[in-house]
Amino acid sequence: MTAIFYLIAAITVAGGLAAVLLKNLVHCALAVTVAFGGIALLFLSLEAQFAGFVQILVYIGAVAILIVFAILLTRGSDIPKDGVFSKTWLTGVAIAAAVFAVIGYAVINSVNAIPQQDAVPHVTVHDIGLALVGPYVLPLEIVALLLTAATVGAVIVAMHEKGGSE
Amino acid sequence: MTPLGGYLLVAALMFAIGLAGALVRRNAIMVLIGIELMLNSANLNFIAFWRYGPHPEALTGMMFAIFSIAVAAAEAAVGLGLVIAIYRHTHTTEIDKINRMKG
Amino acid sequence: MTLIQEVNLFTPQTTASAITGVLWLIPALPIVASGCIALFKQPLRRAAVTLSIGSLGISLLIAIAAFAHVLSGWLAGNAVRETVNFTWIRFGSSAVELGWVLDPLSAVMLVMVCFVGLLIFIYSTGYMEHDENFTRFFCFLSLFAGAMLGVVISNSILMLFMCWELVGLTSYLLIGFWYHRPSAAAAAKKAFLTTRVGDIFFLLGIIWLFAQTGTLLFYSHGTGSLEPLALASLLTQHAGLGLTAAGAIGLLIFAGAAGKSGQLPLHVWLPDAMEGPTPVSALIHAATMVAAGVYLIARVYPLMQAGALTGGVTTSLTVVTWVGASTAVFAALIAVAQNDIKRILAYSTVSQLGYMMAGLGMGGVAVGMFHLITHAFFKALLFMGAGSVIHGSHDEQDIRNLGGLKQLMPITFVTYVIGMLALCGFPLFFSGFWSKDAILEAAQHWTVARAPFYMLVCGALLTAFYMTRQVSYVFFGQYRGHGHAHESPRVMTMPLAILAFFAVALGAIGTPAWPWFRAFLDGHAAESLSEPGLFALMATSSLVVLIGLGLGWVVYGNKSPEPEAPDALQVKMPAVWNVLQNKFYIDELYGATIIAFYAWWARVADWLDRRVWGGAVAAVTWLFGLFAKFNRFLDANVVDGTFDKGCEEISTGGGLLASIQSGVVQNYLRILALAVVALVLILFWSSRP
Amino acid sequence: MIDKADQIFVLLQHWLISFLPLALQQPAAVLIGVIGIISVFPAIFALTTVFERKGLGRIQNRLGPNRVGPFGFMQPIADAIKSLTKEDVVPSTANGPVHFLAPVGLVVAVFMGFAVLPVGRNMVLVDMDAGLLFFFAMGASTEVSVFMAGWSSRNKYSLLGAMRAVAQMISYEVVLLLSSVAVVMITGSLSLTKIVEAQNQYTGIFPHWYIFTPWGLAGFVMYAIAATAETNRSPFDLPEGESELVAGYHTEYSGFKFALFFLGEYLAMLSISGLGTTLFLGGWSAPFSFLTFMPSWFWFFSKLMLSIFVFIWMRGTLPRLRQDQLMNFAWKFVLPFTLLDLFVTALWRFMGEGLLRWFVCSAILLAAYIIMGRIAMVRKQFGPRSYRYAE
Repeated sequence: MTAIFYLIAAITVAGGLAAVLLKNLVHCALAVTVAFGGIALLFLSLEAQFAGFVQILVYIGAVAILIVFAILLTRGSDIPKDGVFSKTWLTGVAIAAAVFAVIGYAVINSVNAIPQQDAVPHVTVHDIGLALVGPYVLPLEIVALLLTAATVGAVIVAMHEKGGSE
Repeated sequence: MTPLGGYLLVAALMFAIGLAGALVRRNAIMVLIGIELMLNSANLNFIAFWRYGPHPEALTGMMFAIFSIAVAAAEAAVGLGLVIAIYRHTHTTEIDKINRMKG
Repeated sequence: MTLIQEVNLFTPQTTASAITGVLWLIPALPIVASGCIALFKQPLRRAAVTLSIGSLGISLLIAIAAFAHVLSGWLAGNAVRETVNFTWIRFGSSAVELGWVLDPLSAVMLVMVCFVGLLIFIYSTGYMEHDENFTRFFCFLSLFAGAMLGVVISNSILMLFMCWELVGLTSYLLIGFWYHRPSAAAAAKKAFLTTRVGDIFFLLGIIWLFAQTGTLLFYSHGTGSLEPLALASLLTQHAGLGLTAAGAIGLLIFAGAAGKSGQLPLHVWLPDAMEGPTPVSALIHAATMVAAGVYLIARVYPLMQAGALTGGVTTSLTVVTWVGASTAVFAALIAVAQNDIKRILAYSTVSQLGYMMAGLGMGGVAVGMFHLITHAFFKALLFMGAGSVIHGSHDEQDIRNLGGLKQLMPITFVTYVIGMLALCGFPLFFSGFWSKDAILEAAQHWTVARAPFYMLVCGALLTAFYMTRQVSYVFFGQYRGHGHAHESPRVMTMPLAILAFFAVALGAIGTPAWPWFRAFLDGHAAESLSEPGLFALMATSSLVVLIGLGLGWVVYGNKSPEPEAPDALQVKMPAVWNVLQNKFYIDELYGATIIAFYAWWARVADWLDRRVWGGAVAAVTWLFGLFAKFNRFLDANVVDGTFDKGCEEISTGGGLLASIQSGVVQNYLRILALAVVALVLILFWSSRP
Repeated sequence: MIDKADQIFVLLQHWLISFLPLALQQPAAVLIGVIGIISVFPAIFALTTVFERKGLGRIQNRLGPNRVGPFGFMQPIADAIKSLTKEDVVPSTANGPVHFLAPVGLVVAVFMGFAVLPVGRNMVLVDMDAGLLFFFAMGASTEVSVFMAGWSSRNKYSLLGAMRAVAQMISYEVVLLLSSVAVVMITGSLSLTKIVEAQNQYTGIFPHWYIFTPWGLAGFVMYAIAATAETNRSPFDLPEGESELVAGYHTEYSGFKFALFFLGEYLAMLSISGLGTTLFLGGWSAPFSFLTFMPSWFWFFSKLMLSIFVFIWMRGTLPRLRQDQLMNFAWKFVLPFTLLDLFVTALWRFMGEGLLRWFVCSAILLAAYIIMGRIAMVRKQFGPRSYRYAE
């Protein structure tokens, strides 16, 4: 529990809160980018270098940009007249709070029950690569297939329907 | 509080924030953003358990996180594609207005 | 006449020569060509013509080679009869066998059909030039040629029958070629149905023959149906009415031949068949197809004359003779009073076919076949000449509207006159004289009766008369038609010239001075001139012909009557004329009897259908309808009621559940989140000690 | 002596930190490295700007800047003073915080990339195990900054320029990554120092640079194309096409913020050239074995400057592409060819030593290049532009 952890955690949570609370959708997207970056830093602080960089590459480099594109394509940067929050926002917040309360309670009560090792695991990219093409080769192939399908699907879904009733 | 507990709490908080975002925002893209936050917090849990778990050399948590990131990327692409397609039909992304199964 | 005893001079060949092995190509080539043309598009005229003429030309070459083979065998002293047989279908102990035969009869016929056919094909390219269905025409023509050649080479009566029917089919198709004309369509139907009557008898004969002899082959190394062994067994069977099985089968087969060759009771289709294009009339209804009946009799001649005691007379041959002779004079009489140029020729054909039959019946194969060959050439010539006239005078067929074409169409005129003189049997220089003379000679020597001889002489007189009438009307006097008549193109006149040459020259092979044709067909040495009474007969027939010609010229010669003026004969003998012009009212007779009977029977059947069977069906229908109504009542009130109630319940329940699925995504998410809370709580609680 | 010259900066760093207590030595070493990077590369940037302007001038048959200092070499200093003292104009409708953060984020992300570049033997700030991945992660982060700049300006040219830039960067980033993966496949490491070491061997006098293999050459060409597009340089400078979009996403920036964008773009060019040098041109290794006496950093910066010269040369020579040509080129030619290059690399890896693999790999790549080129030319997708005039 170092100062760096608190700092990063604060940045992450602030980014997440801003993403949820800000009115302008583009601001939300940028805020969520900050949250993604914070999570990546948390990964790095957990000695998971590879996962951290992948997180930056995928989330900041791709998902954030994708969200921004979607916002601009759907004119989402205009703030709607009847508010950005739904009428039942209070219920939503209450439910979210309940979830946090329950999980937090569970974590606090049970975290000490798990055996912990503090030694820094020495895992290189080489090991991860070997694991990916070794024991995890089947998930890797499935993910490859999934990404291909998702690419094709996204293209088709977003493609202009020719001769549609526009 | 152990370091693991800290990470888990942060993850829980991020999960709750993402859930709140998905529940209270009216824009479909915001719902997606909330879901992404929830996924990220789950990843954080995986990595944290990998780091402080008994067998980090097994790489299980790490692999879970990596695959989850890959799948989340695909999910984001398809989800946003859907939002755009819905927007083309209904000219809105307000999720409480999109409640019919007809385009 | 001792030819009967010498029929079996033929020595069966055990091995087939190379030419016999490929004999099947002769019919196959035109049939294949026809199939190819059928696949062509209409504009591919040149290809269609090339294919059909080329295939028939190759067939002609093979036929000539086959003829040369037979001829060389004959010259060497041993008559050739080679067969190739094979089994088509085998069931049980018996088998359906097909095969082909090469003997003098088929060789002569092959050459004739191929040659005349080829000339008519060439002629057709000119005649049909402006027809839009040109390729279809050649498709049918080729198919016909192939089928006819198949008839000629058949060694199996079944194969002969198949080709025979194919010939009938193409005849139907070609008569009805201009099917948009109602008269042509009707004529095609009439031809098909009339010949079918004869064919039914023919089929019965085939089945009887197969049942008796157990083989379909004519010649098969001693086991064929036309070979002594089978004939002997056939003679021992009695079929009632004093007939042997051989005689009865022969008569049945003759019925088929009579249908195809237009003999007396079944002749009605042939004049109507002139609705087809003229080359068709020339090829099918003058030269080849109608001759198929004669050829058939010639082919089964051993069967017909089996059991002959003296002079070659059997019951079946006597019937053939009488039918032939009466057809000859009957048709000649009708021809006198006809005005359509092709119709006159058609009745003339019927008449000449009667001559052939009579010749077969009295004189044997050679006599009948000789007239068949010569007739094929000069009648084809006449028909094509008539076609040339029609072509040149803008589709005018009524001879009263023609005239004066002597100057306008000189080549047609010269060739037509040659054909006409050959048909009349003008002495010495024309083939018709010699072939007809042979028939008359045979009739003179016939032991049964003298009447056929006189009938045939009378027919010859009438032939000369009506042909003179026709030529006078068409070629002499003034042109009475419309437009300007013109000579036909060279592609049409060239075949005319070639045929004219043969109409004259063919007589040479059958003169009593050198009768090798007879010897060739019958397979024995030539007779000499020493036959008693020969010259007297020749003089008589010449005289008869000259009288006929003179009479015709006196009545019609060189006059130019108005188109609507009554005929010269009509003025003198109106009653007779009317009978003749209405063809002895045969069509009307058939209409009043057979067709009326069928119409009545059809009405009866119709009445039965409507009242009796229809009533029964209606009753059953009503019953079922009643039953259905009952069922509907049950369904609507009992089954549906239960079902509707169940559905209502399910629908209500579904409505309750549907209110949960509001379509608002966040609702689902909310429920999900609450479920998570519940789940964690349960987990946590349950893990507590 | 040779080693001294080679390691002069390392030794300098060690000498400097030796004055500090042991606990502070490690952070100090990092700090010194950071300071080095922050000072050296902007200096190169300054030099590059003047080189570029003079080079372009030469290409266009004019003199270029020649007023400030000898031969105009003091021009960047004058420019820096000018941009620092100019008024910082922010459009009234602009989204203030985002408008401000955009250039900062860009420069920070670009500077981060230099951390893993080995500029000489033992001269790398952080020798990361996943260095290459880190570099690309940082490269990807710049896109967000570009978008921020374009969107926050509330200017349609800015927004269009930003969208074009982001689309182009995403498209070519795929190619950039995949062409680098070929190198990773051969080296078996994401660490840039290991990649350089793998190339720092000699057969006779010739080095084992990857550019001297068939797959390496093809990969380098693809990398160079993608790098040009990634840095928005001509002929792929559509996002900043003056004739269409004024200046692209930084239209509404002035003063020091504009200078930051300018700096960021040039630094991106430098870093991506440096990566290319590291991956394909042997990094700091000498081009011939007898030249190893020269310091390693000298070779690195020589190659870097050579790359930059090529960039300038291309800018002066090639005309700008159309947007559809650009995208078609990326997805229909470069990307398939890069994928094929990956396949060929695998083939190379597993065919073993010998002339055969040279022949096979070259043949496949050459055939693919010719066939794809022919198809592309026939379909007129990448053909010369045809103009239609109003009549």
